Amino acid sequence: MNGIHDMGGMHGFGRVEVEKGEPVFHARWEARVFGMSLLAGLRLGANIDERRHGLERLDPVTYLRDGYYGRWLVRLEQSLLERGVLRPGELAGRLAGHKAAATPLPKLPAPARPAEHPFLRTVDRSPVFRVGDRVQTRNHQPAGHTRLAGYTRTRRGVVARVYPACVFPDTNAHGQGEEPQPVYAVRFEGRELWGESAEPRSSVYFDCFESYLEPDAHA
Amino acid sequence: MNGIHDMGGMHGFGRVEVEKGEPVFHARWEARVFGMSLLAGLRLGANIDERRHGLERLDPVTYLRDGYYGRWLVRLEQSLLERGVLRPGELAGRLAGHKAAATPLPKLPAPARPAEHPFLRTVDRSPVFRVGDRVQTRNHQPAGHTRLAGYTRTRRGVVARVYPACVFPDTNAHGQGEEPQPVYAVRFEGRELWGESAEPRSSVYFDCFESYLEPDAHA
Amino acid sequence: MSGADRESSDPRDLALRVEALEALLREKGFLDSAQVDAIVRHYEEDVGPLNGAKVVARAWTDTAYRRRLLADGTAAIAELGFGGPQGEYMVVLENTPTVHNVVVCTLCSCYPWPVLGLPPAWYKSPAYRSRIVREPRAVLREMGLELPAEVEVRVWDSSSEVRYLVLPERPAGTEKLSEDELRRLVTRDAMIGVGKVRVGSEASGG
Amino acid sequence: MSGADRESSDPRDLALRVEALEALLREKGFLDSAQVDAIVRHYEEDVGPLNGAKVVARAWTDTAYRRRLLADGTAAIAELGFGGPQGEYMVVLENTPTVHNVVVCTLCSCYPWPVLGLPPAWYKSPAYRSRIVREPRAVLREMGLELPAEVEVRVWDSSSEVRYLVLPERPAGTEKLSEDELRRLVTRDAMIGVGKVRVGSEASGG
Repeated sequence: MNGIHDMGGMHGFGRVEVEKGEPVFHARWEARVFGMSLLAGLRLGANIDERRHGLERLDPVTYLRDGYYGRWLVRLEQSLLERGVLRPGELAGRLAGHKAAATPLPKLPAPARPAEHPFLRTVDRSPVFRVGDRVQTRNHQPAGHTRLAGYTRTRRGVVARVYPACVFPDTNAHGQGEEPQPVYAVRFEGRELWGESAEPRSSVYFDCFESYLEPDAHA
Repeated sequence: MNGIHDMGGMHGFGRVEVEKGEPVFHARWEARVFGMSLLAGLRLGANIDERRHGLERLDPVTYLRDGYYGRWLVRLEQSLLERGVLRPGELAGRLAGHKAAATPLPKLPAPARPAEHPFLRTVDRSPVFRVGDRVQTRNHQPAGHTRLAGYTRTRRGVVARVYPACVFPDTNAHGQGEEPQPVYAVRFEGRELWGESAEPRSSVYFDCFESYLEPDAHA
Repeated sequence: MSGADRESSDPRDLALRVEALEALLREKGFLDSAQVDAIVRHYEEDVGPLNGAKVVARAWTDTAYRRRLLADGTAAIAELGFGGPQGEYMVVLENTPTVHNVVVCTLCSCYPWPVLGLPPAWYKSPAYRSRIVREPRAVLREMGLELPAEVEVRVWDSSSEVRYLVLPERPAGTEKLSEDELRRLVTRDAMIGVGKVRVGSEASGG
Repeated sequence: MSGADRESSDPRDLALRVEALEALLREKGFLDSAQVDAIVRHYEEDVGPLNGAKVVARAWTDTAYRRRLLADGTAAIAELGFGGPQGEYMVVLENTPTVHNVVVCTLCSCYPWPVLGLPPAWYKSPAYRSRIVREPRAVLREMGLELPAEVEVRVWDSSSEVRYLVLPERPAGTEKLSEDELRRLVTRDAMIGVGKVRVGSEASGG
């Protein structure tokens, strides 16, 4: 999806502010949200692509306003609601001081047996592209999850590295299977991405799933 | 600039909500901001491109959160501060209940004599493109103001209408002259803009200043 | 530029802030509240979709006017007395049984004020601005207009100072109506292109 | 999904909300607060840029290890005992006098946890995510690193599950230092690529 999370190349977010001290967590609640999210992920069995897509679907003001762990909190509540672990209104009731006991847990599916590797898969075909191949990214802009960023769409580049086959986020986020496929680090020249506004001698290496690519028609 | 205002084609903003009644203004403050903004524009002589750019430069959360007239209010305050009509802290002081008299107005330049037309200009050359010409938009993404939307950048289309020469927003917003040039309504097929996710039999007509265009290299 | 110094977008705070701002500007002699009143009254009372409806009804009943309107929107609209800010270069788009036009401004919220008044909230919303260019049929369907698959949909993004007005199709069964009666059928939504003119549904706000 | 039902992002409200949420989940038997404690402690105390610094110092002092590290980052990093979530496929990028690498994740905030710990706030900020790909030299300059014009800058956007670690240049004048002394020079920023390793500036948080 072309969401607010897809912010590579956007203007308007000001300077990069480096804070003093840089604590791992800025408040206890951030740490608890982090820990609870990891546990809930294991217990509920949501895959990482589903979880990333959960963040992308936050409304844009929430996404920008709430910060990293604030977004995790919204997503955590949402996934607990979706699986029935939390009942609608249950948390609000607690916050309003109601003394009702916590509702019992629904029957949760047994955690799936973890795959041998979280995302690497063996496929019985060779990668379509090789290092040095000129490629272009497709005009791929689904309403659902994708890891092809807007700023790299329909751009021309050169394959710099070939990685093993990985689970494909675009399908895996939507329960449509793993569709494992090779991933390529593709080098895009700054000029190709940003036109005349590009800085000299700059490039971006972007990891592209094979489905995102086609041969460069004009190379 | 690739700002939050450049939202054509974005996902994640939900359904189009049509309200009941649809008042012109939803509160007295909206009406006052509208009226004051029009008057301030006349009095301060800011051109429409500068004023639009003032909205684009709002930080993205403010832009999304404050709504149309909320954005106008931030811009109005900002332009009054920039011209010295408001002093820093003066409005906050009033709101905090301070009784200080309003500071006197700075010397404001006399309003410029209005041009014969707000944006049409006579130029002594013919348009480069004609109806039916295949064109493509440049990879034009300046940090400053532009009216080439991100979703139409580097896309191929056909000139549908040729309009007279108009003031060029990209320069006019920055005090860099009017650079008048023809404007073209260019037809872009949905498929060209949105790839496979496009709806059938849909197209977008986008008004392109001549500088945004070049002949379609692959037509 | 940042809005960070104003932390609240609470309507009550905004009302107080705007009141204080106007008082300051008045005391400074920068503006006269009566001038603000006059502008507000003009856009609340004098300008609105009724102007556009007059243009449309005339075009439906006067072939020569229709021709002039499609050839030079600004001049033909001026014949009826309408023009001014945000309407200085008008282009009229004709809907037909095979082509449906709809208007947006994705980059801000440009809109032909002299013929339609100030834009409704949904026209200015991120949802409309972001979606109508990408999925016009889906958005129109949500807004109550189902376009047949064979109809071509053209979205006009008002990215220059050109302002667009849609000339809707005259509905069947209105052959006997007067220009005045026709005018009352024409809705604002039909002139933006998110609706059609229908017999029996008198124009209200939408 | 929407965050609209939670109107406040006030830190005090968030603290109360998260406390209530954890209590509910504990009462339901969904989680054990001790497990949460353990995860938090692990990422606050056990995992951090010191791990990455060990990898870098080893690569600076052991040519065969450096070769293995650049050929198969995951395996070479595992030799030192590091691995796990967000570090399951590691690629190490070598900075040289002519090529400077810097890492980002524009789409979320992917980061190699096992070698660098959890990311700092600026790495997760819209400013860094949006700008480093478009204007890396300007961002690095703001962060205190002026790259000579003749140095090529490569930005690696972590859009897949591959995680990148920058192997910074070993600074001149460190020939006599031990691996342990070198390790203490290596900063997290240098391993992201927004800084260089310098003699005399011991690694702190940044």
